[in-house]
Amino acid sequence: MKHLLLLFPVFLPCIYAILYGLIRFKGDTHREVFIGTAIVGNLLLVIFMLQSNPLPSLHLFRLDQFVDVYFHVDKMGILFSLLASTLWIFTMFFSMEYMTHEKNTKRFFSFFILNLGVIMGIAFSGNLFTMYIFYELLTLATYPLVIHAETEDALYSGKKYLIYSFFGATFILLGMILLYSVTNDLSFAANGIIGKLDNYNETILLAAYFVMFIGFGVKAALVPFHSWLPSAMVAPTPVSALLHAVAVVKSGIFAIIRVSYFIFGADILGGMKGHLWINVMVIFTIVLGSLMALHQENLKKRLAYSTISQLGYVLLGIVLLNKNALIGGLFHLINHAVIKITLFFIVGAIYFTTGKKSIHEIKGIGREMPITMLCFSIASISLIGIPPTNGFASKWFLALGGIAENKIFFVVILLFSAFLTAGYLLPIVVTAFFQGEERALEEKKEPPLKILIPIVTLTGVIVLLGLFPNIVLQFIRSIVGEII
Amino acid sequence: MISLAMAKSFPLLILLILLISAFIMPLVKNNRVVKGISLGTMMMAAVLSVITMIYVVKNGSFVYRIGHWDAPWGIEFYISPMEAAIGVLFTWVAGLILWYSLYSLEKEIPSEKLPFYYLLVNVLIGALLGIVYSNDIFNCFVFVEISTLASCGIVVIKDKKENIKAALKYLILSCLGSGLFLMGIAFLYSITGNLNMTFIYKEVAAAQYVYPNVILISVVLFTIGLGVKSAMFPLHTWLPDAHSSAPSVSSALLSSLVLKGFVILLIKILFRALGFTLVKELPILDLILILGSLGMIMGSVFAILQKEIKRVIAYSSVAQVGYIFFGIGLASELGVAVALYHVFGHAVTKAMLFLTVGAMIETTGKKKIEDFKGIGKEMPITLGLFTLGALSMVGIPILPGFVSKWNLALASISAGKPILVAIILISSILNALYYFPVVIHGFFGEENLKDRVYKSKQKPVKEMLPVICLSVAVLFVGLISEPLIQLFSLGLK
Amino acid sequence: MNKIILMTILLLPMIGSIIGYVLGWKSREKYRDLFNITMTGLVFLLVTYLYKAVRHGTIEVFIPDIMVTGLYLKLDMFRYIFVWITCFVWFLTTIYSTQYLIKYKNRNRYYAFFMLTLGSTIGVFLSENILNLFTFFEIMSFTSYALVIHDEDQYAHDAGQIYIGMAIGGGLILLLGIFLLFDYTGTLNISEYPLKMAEMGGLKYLISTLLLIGFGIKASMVPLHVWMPKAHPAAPAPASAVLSGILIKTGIFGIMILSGYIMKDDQVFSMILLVGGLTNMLLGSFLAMFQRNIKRILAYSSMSHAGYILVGVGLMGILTEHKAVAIYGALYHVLNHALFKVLLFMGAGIIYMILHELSINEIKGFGRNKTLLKIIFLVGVLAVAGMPGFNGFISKTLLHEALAEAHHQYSGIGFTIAEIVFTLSSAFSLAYLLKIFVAVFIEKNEAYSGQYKSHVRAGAIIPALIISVVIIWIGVRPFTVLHMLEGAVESFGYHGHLEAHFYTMGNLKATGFTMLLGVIIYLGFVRTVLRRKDANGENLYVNPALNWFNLENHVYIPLGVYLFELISEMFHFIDQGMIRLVKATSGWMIALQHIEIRPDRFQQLKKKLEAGIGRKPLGPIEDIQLVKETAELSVKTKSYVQEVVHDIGEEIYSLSDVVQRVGRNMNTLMFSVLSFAVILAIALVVMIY
Amino acid sequence: MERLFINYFETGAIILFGVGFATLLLHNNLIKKIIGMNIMDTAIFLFFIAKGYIPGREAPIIQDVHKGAAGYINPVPSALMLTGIVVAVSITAFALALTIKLHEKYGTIELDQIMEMRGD
Repeated sequence: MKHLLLLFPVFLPCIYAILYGLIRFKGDTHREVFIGTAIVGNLLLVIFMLQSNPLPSLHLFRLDQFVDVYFHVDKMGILFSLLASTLWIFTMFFSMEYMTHEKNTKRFFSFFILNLGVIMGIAFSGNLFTMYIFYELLTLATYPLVIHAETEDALYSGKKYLIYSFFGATFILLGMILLYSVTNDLSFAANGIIGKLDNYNETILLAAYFVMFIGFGVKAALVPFHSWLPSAMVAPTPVSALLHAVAVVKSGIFAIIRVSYFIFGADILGGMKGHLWINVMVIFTIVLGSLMALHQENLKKRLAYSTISQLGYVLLGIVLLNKNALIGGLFHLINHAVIKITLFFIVGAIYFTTGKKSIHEIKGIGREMPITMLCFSIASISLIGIPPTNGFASKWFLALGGIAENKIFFVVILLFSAFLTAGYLLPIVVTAFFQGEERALEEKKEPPLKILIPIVTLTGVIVLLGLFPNIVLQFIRSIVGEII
Repeated sequence: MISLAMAKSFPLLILLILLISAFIMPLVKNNRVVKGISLGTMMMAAVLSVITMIYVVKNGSFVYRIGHWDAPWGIEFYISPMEAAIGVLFTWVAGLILWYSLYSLEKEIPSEKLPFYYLLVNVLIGALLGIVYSNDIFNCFVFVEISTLASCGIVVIKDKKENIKAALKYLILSCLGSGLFLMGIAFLYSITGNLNMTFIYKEVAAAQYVYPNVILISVVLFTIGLGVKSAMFPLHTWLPDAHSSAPSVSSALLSSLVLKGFVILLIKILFRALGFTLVKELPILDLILILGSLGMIMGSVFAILQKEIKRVIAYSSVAQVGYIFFGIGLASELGVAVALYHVFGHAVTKAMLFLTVGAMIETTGKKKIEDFKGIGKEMPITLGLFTLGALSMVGIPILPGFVSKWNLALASISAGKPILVAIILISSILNALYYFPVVIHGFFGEENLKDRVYKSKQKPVKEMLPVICLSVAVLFVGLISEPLIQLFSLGLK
Repeated sequence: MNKIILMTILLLPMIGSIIGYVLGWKSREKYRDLFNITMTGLVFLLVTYLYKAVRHGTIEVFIPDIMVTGLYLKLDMFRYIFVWITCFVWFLTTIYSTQYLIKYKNRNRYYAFFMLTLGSTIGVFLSENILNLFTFFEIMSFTSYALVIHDEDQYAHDAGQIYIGMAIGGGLILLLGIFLLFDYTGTLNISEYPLKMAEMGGLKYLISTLLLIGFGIKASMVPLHVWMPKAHPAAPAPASAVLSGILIKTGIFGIMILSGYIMKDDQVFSMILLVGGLTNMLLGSFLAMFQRNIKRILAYSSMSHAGYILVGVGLMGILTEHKAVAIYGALYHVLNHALFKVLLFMGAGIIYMILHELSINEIKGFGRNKTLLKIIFLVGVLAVAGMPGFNGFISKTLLHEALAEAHHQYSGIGFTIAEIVFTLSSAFSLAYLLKIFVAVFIEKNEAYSGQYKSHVRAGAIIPALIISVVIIWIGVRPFTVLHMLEGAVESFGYHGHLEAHFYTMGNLKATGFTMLLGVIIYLGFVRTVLRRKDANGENLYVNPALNWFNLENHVYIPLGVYLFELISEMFHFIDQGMIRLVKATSGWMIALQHIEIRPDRFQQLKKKLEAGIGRKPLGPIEDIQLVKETAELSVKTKSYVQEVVHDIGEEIYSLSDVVQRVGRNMNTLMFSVLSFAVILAIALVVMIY
Repeated sequence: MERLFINYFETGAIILFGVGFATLLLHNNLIKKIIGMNIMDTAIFLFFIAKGYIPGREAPIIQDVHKGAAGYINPVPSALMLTGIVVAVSITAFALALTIKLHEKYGTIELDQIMEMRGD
């Protein structure tokens, strides 16, 4: 019976979302309480569910080996689900305030809650098929958020997003077909399911992996399939923050992890020798992201390109196929989520309080919003990977993984990109703090508390993760220990 | 159980009910009564077909002699699970479409023609079921002709210029098709001396070495003849005109059922009369495969170029029929079973699409795609249902469209032609290209939604209920995909 | 207990920085200044207190589970010297700052970062774990950045950009080195490296090169020094003082660790260091002569003195028997340089505080009547020049002795040159110092006679005084410090103490010669070549070096810019690649559609038709006949004709029209039947053959 | 070649089919098209019946004595074609009806002219 519990975090948000759409709220307080209950409740549910032992798993319905909606909780899923539900809470607070500036809040929050359910679905999927379904749903459910402004620009970006996503989905489908024709099984197992087969057609497998990597890579903003991400910046800031931090791009990464380590398995992949092109793409992703970020004037776009680059790090951690690299990759998955969401919140806060969007406008804003910009500085430094922040911790492992593969080249790329990262983030800090006219009366213009508190808390998390990474690292190590 | 034992005679009973009741209708003055008769008979047929289905699944295939003459002289019905399932599909979908027509048909055709319309529909469905059930080729031919006439009838009933034009084109091409079909029968008869498929199967095994060319020619004639009627790719030219100009109820019937009847007949001839082993050796399946693939791609390409929404959906039918031929052409049991499954999936989905589009055209009075921007606000339920259908067509998991694509892909890999997977995927992308813009512009867009009033044009839920039922059917067909495919591969043996 | 004190030393400045910031917020600046002085004083006292404990044994603190690899601090004698001098100098500069910054903006921020820099610098010196070292190193770079750009003018921002850019770049190269180091040795603890590295082959040179670049940037090694002459003058004087006096030492510290522990006195590596040191020494002092900004001169001087220390470090590895001399020399010079450079910067700061001007052309003669300032500055000058009786003399002598030992041991032309360079750069040192001193304190200038005296405040002058006293004290009693250094030398694995005699005839003679040379260079070069009379007949210094080949402007920037542009272009292309591909394809498709099909014929037809409207057209074509007839009917039909004409022109004008036509025709019955026939025929033919 | 002459019924049927098809394809006039269609149908009937005809046998009508199975032609094709003719006739009728309708709407039964008048 407790296995049924598993369904709640996945489907409850969907019900909440529908309810939210139906109920007419008397006042803002009611509304906010409802949203709060939904999202915080979900986190509690997840935590409560994880208490049970053994971890629940459930075949929701099963037609055959293939059509089998199967939920299964494992550590990887726990990691992802906790990350998502936690960050969702922060975003919720943030958007409650932020969205007062935007219209159509009702639709926004409906889909906002709905997406949480979808993400939970992805996290707890027990096989590729289930994951694929939720993955597609994610595309559809995030689309209204992306085009929230409904301007021509937004619609164009939304179209781009959809087209890219569906191309990706097609690739994934192709990969699934190829894979299924070899394995007849798509369920996730800790060391991959291919290893259990007696004989298999390596060419088809390689093709399947490659195609799926590209397919999921579209969501993970793999170059050259990334350009939807910068354009999706037209969305309201909380959406961008979520898109970048957890919801979309990370689900792409998560799916790639699932495919790489839970379907194929590190040994098989390592033996297939088809990694050259994937590595090239990943490296291009890293470098391109940071280089292009340097050229962006718009703060959000800059961060968007930065995301591309940082996702490249995570992908690198995945494709290097060794323990250290994967630890680094997974840790960076978390770190980047926390850092990037903070950065986006801050950019959003700047926009919210002052209406400024690009770098040259924010001269001296550090004097008006010292706390906010201090948080920005800390997050930036962390993203660059300067110790003792968490960004460094993950890069440390990534680099070790890179060297262990005897490919010092990766490390050089990592560091080069870190340098570029400094190049595009520090000028913002410098402009904010050290430039601009000094005004006689510096009145503080910190954003409202609902925005400020998430920012400060997340910054605290960044610092804590940097100083005491071992709590999380321990958990990641145990995941990695199981799958490599 | 007595009722189940009686089920053997049900197929004939269904036919009789439909055909006889059809000719009562013109005699009745009151349109409401006509509607009642039509729907009532269809429901009866539906119930009976379900009982037959249950019987067949329990007891296996059976042969029913009409007039108690033994084959090869007498005509017999051969009911295997496949036929029974298709029968259920036809009656139920037709029933739902008729249900929908109760509320909408009068807005499209003059009310004095209503009895004739229902007459034609009953005849059409009866003839289609006849094609499906009958085990006698010539009997099938007669039913084919009847259904052709009836379907031309339900196209032309709107009495507009383009309807007549379209119907004439349809008629002439159909007639060519039936001519070839009859010729095919002649060839087959000349070497086997039989018209009963079971007997042909027995004879042809011996005859194939003596008259290889004759078999080839007859197979080509069958394929092309039936191909014209079921809109195989380059022979589809009649379809967009006919389907788009007809009343939407007719379009739904034509697209979802009529095309499928001929496909089923082709499958029966190829795999039952001639037999799997024989047909596998013939190059005809490659031809079908090529034409099917072409249809999958070109149908979608043409659909993208269209401006009228009904034409888009009509061309989409061409593409979807391409899938069916693709499955047949794979020359594997799975392929054919999936083709049959796609008959199922496409029937329910396409019916739903045509009906929703019909509703949209009915309330707005517009036809062009660009006129439907922002329609999602005015008719959220309708467009929502349309979206479901579109998703199925594009291939979103669980929905039938996905299941058939998936299995077709697997079948093509196991048939040693993995490159065909690319065709399937390209075709689904193309599908997305013409379905999604409708949905997106319907639901979103600031400019699109300006001045639209929420639910202002929504039809009452009562009237949309049949479509909702169809949407449930879509989901249902998606969910029971596995048993269905198994059932079909069982029926082929 | 000692461990707690050690942690306190590290954390106190960091905590103090925050508290000070908050204090200053409430605009109680007095309290904040007092608090900061107390803080640094307290740290200094604590460090001094630890001296005894460190003499007896090293203090180690290990805190696992934080900062990825844990925090591993260690205080032995070697590190103690660095820490002590840092705290000492910082304490004095903090006092000095309270005076110096009194009219500056953003004081609060300055103090916060000043204290943070102190904390991180101490952190660098205390780290045993090389990753911790790197961590503090980076923090230091960032916090000191805020000090460099404190003025927030264009010059400061430019300097800061180069500073932070090179610091981060260097840091990353350093990190790469550390990665490799860790990967091949499996440890991060510095004291474990000597054993592990011994087994490594050629790779250790790669690692050491990377680390050397990383540390070398901070130590302003040629050719990585470009940031320094810009950044040091940009900062406020107390900040420049610690930048020059202490922060350079973090780089030196790293290089010492690299040479002494990681490479374990590798000959090749030491040779590189020696050559690098000599280059630094010569280039720094040579370029210093040309400068006119006092702080810039001092910055180049720092570069030169970093060279001295590097020479000492290099000799450490080269010498086999008398290593100790080199180590003593290097460490001693670390100490001394910190003292006298800070002193000189303080002096320069006092001048700046009053005049807001640093060019010696402007301020010449300023100090003629300011005796105290003059004395203090003189002490600094003499100490730098290495005059006997001042601390510079002691360490220079030691270094020189080490060099002589090396010469003695290997006796090659190389070492002869090295000695010449050593002497020459000492002479240059004297020359550029004389340049400042004579110009500022001896020459006459009517503008500054007498006034401004009252501006020199106690808060600024007292720290300088203290340092001058220490300088002289060390110069007079060198062995006190040598005693202190003994423990440090032991950290490198050498025992026994040095029996050196500083005030011998030979040393004095050598010094005298150097001094003489310096004076000659001053008189013969600096005063004659670099001084020109301007239009008003005043003697002004010029700087011909400004137009010389400049690493930064002629190599790094163009290279960087071009490379950056190139890569950016490439990636721009990739960035838009997908979309461009799609757009280009669709563009081609459109172009294809508009390919003109026999336009001439239809154009002609069109023209004819157009001409035909309104008047009697001629022509055999039926259409035209038709047009003619209709055209004559009415004006209404005229427009219709125009439409027809338009249609004909448009309809068959391009490929897309043709396609459209074909599409329309495909829908006709005729075509359907035809296609039917064709398919049937094809199928039959294919089947049967 | 020889076989074509031996099976002259079939050959004739095919030729007739070709004639019908050409009529259908090439003529613009709808009535002519329908005639072509009919010719094709007839060709097929001929073909089918020829399959059942055995030279030198009688029609399967028992007169006087029953000659046994060897005495008569195969009656099945003939019977089938009766049905076929009925079907063909009904289709022809329907097609003609449509033609009349077209003439009402367009005022012509020339197909190319009808196609020209698109839309309304």
